[in-house]
Amino acid sequence: MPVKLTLEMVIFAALAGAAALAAVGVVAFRNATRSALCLVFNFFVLGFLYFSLQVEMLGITQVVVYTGAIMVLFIFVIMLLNLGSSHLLAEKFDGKKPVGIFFGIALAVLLSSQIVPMFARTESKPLVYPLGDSKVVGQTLFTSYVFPFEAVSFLLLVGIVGSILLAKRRMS
Amino acid sequence: MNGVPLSAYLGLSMFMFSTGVIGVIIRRNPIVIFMCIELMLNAVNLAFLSFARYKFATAEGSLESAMGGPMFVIFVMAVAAAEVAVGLGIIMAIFRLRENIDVDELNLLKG
Amino acid sequence: MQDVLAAFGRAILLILPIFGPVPVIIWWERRLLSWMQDRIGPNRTGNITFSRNSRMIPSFLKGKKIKLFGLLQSIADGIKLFLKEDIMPSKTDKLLFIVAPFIALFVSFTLGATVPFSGDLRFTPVADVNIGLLYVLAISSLGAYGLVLAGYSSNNKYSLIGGLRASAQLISYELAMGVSLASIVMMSGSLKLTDIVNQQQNTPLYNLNFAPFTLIANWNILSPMGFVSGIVFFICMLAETNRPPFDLPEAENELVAGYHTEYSTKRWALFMMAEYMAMFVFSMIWFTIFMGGYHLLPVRSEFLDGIEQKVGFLLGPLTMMLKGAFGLSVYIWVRATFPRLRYDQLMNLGWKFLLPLSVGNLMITASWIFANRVYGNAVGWGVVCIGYAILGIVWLRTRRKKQDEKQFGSRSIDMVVSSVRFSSPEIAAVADATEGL
Amino acid sequence: MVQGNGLIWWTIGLPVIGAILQALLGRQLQGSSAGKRLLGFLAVLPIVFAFGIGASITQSLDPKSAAVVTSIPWIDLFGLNIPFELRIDTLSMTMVLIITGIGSLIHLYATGYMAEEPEYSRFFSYLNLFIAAMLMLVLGNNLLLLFFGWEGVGLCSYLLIGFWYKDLANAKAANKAFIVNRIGDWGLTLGLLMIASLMFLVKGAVPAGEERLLSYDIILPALPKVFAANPEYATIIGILLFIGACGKSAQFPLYIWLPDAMAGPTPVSALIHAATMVTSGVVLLNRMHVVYESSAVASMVVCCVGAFTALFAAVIAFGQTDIKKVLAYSTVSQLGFMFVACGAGAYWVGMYHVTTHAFFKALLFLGSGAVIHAMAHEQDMRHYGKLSKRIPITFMTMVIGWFAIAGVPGLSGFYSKEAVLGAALANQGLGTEAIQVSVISGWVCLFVALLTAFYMSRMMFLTFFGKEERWRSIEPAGNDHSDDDAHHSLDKNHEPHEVPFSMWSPLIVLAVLSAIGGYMMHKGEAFEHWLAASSSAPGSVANLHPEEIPLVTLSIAAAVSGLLLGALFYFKGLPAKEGWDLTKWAMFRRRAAEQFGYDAMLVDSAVEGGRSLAAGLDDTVDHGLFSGAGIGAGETAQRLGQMLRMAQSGAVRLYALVMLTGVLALIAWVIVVIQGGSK
Repeated sequence: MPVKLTLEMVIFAALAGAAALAAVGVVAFRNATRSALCLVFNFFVLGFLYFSLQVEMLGITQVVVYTGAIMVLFIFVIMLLNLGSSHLLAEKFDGKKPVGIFFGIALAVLLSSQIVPMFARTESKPLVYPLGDSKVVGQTLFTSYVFPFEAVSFLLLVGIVGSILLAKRRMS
Repeated sequence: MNGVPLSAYLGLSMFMFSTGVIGVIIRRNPIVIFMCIELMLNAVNLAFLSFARYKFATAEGSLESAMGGPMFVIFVMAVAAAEVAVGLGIIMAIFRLRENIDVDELNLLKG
Repeated sequence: MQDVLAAFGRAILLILPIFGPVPVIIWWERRLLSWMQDRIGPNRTGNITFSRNSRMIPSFLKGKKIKLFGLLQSIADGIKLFLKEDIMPSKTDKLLFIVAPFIALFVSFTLGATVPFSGDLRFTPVADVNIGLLYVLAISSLGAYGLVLAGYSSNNKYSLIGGLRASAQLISYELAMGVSLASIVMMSGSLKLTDIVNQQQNTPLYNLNFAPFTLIANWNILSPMGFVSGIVFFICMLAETNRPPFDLPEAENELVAGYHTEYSTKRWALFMMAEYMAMFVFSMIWFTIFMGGYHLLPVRSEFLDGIEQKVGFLLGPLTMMLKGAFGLSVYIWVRATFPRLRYDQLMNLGWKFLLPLSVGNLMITASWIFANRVYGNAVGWGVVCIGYAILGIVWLRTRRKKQDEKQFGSRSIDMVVSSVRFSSPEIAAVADATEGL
Repeated sequence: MVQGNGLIWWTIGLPVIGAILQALLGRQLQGSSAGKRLLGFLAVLPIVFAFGIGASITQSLDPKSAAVVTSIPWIDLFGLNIPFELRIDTLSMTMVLIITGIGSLIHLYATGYMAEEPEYSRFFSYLNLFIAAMLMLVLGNNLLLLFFGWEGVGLCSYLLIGFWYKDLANAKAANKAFIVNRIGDWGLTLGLLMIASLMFLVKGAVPAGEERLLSYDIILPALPKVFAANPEYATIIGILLFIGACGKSAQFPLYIWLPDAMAGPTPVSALIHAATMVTSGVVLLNRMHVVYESSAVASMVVCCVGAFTALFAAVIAFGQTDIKKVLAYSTVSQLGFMFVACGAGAYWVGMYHVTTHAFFKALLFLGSGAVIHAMAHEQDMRHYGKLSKRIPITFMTMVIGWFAIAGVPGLSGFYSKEAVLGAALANQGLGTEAIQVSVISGWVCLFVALLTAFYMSRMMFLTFFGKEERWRSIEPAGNDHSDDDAHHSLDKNHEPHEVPFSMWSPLIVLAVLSAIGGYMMHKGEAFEHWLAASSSAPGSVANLHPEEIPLVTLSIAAAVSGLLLGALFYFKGLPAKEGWDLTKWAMFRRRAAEQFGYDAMLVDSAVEGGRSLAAGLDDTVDHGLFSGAGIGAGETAQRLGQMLRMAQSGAVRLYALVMLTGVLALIAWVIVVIQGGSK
């Protein structure tokens, strides 16, 4: 094993283990609120993993967008439904579960067959470019990627209009 | 983190993605399915960033190529935000209409 | 070893200035509030009168009185709370019930991690990172989790509604807060908090390089864009910390005590500590962003600079504490002055007033920067005047329209909250309960 | 290329501005008579100014040079660049002077003629737009701009013929003109595309890097080189362009729209169908003369069609009772003369006849308009008679026009017609030894000259002379005479009056031009030298003086005998034997009146044939083939869908599962097959 047990490796292992556990928790918890909390935790840890990759800008954006906005919305909706009728969210067993688990594991195995051999030939290279610098991110976003940026902004606009429309039908 | 190999990040990404896939199939609560999709998206984001960090941001790559990863992550985040806003709105609308959100019973679109 | 020590030091630096003042803050709130309401407030606790004739007392203390003006009240309350029986309702979600206050506390602590206490980098609690402002936004958005989880795990309708309100309120005010900060970021060109502070102190007022202006520092609050941003940020800050007049998650007369109805003893104390710490940190953040941070006065003179050079490491933290205290006083002052908003008013204020205002302000800032760089100072300020004129006209027009259709307009935006229509009879009671949303 | 005078844009710009002004202001102003006067003023003024500009540019024009004025780019494709550019040379300036000069006179006339028209401004808006389009046609320095003007002219013609569109006949006539013109446009378009592609494909045709492949200054020097190698291209292009010219200039197969176009207001007939639009074919042939110089076949076609049209139209003119129809067919006939000249190789002679014809035909049309105006909009010559005393100014000017078109020596028609005949008779090289196409055309034209004098005399005698005022025998139509004074009909109480000043003053000017214009241009072969640079091959001088034929004598004889024949038959008015009743007419003239059935046959075959063809196609191809295939495909798809919809269970998780299976298979395939197992 060329991978040495450095402090960094230990920290990474801790973060990654936490993230993996949280990911399992998302799927395994029967209670949707707990699933959501696991996901929040997972995303929060992912933010730290992004920090470890030296993309600080995205790490903090991850926390702002996912933990701060998206997951709050999720929890809000879950609790709203829970408030409405809590019995609805109970899970029932059916035959797709074992099949799904089997296939999921198969997928993991397939992908691992590509990843595991990579452990053997690890050579670390120094990071040359500052990916996490907000200036660099901004400049790239508004020059090379300005068209996708505009497209995504348009998509967000459509999303806003759509959600307002969905919510507004009640008014009429 | 020079001590951590790329494969470690990819392994985590792979694990999260597979977990998400399993979750999408075995869960019946559409909100949880949604969350599993978010999990998969984030797994992919992690893969994007680790590739950008390990493959492109090194001396062999260029800033232009390396920024592809973070850019895609930003776009994925934005798309995810829009998706969640609309998706949760739809779930709420379905709930208002049918008092039920079990995906297995939401099969009005069958042929 | 050095690193570990440094990290330890930083942890103390993070906790001490924020956690230390909490009892004083609580005391100060109660005192100030009672003065404003023409009452006396807690003024007894800690007053010691030594016996005249006990042998235990040293002679110079005999018959003396020590007045602490009730300063120990908070300590006494704390001791009481930690000694009371710990009650946890039976049907709670145990794990979340326990975790929730800690999340709230965690957020309040970490919020201050990037606030610079001095120009000296050693006095920034954790690190003066490049993305300091984003960090503040990120952490403050986590604040709702503590409240939401508390509300959810209590298994109590009132608590749940309190938690729901907290999350909806967070989503509503987060946006305006971020956008108002964006114009500050554009003006200073950096997300780093020390950069923002230095940019405020080192540029002459309005970037005008002649006589009276060069003497005054360009604190953001002094420029029109910064002023508007500051106001918006301040209001959002009140909402984010769930303080009056935005304390709907714990509105006593509607929801018993909102999200912490079922909490008591030390868990409740944790919530309170979290709230007061958040207030204090947010005050300091506000002053950092808008009023020159660790600089005492908006004056640019070599004399003051010289003083700061010499005793800056002391003056900076002192200034920050002073400013934090001042901000707290304003918090309390607002609490004593404004009645609590109704829920739809809260939503309307956030979505229909603050967000458009801050977006308009952002646009004006952008045009100002552009015009200033391309056409010079005069044109730049002309653009600003025109921009605010347009903003004002638009606001007046929409307001007039709104008055015409007041009946309809007030409920159109709180869809996020009450988008569930309860129709089945068994949950009609719940519907009644949520009517207040 | 010489950079020309940018002022030339204003000749086009002013009429456009005029048209826009009319369109914008018209609705407000045309209600009152003062407003109408202002509108008329605004309509005439741009044309007059345009004429002034044209005249001043012509003054300083060197006849041997051609200048190009370039404006903005228009079309800029890979390898093809077509800017907005105008060409100032003698040919275009001649046409500019004709268009704006005669155009302004006709505008002036129209302000009087259309005074009672409620939609006054619409008329003048169209008229100004027409002038602009026509100027674009003649001034444009490339074939596409010519085509632009060509289409603009066609559009305005359509609008003006159908000006009184509420009348079905007018609308039909407008449609006919438009559709027939489209056939010509087809030829023109193909021709210009062929030229462009030749310029593009033939190596060395144009200077390297030159992309203006349709500009005259590029193609005119280049085409002879191209045609020298491939003469068949010259024939094809020549015939295609001539088809275009046929459409616009009303030559034989496509002439049928012109007589119907008389449905429009008379000033329109004078402007469009006599002086300007119909001459655009001749202008085109003059511009592209190098094509015809390179191809004898194309020239022969032009010559034959011209001669045949001249004869055919002249014969038909005898059968007409409508005064304007007579003039219309005479226009067609005279256009035939012009094409004979062009076919014979004397292109400038064609332009010469265009010019003189513009003078006297405009005069005749305006005169006929004055007659119609005086006779309460009655156009049938059989109701006229003895008008010479009633409307003396009209009469005097029309006499000059009559003599001019008949070819009375000294008047303009004489010189140009003689030039045409001379050019045709002298060109013995065209055709074979036995059949000298050009010479035969010349003799035909000489005969047509006689016929021209004859039928014009018929028209004049029927209108102005005779023993009685024949409308006196019409009974009043009904009781609604009193309520609409402006549009009273012709009956026995009618008293003709001379037209107002605004109408007879143009007549005088045109009469003067008709009288002396020919001589002025003939004197010292001024016109030939003027046009030599722009419409004939360098060095070649067309021979107008055939040996052994006393041309002057012959043409005078033809004119005089035609006039005498006319006087003989019609001096006393309608011949007693024929009288009013068309059925009593001679067989020949009855058939002539209906164009020997040509028009009807063409329309019937096109319309009915087209309809039955379409019906057949509808039955077999559409219903049988396509619908059959469509329905069959639809039913197949439906059955397939019935089967496939079983797969759509609506269960999202099942879908996800199936998708996952597919993804797994795909990944496995990628790993195993493409990468050959893990590395």
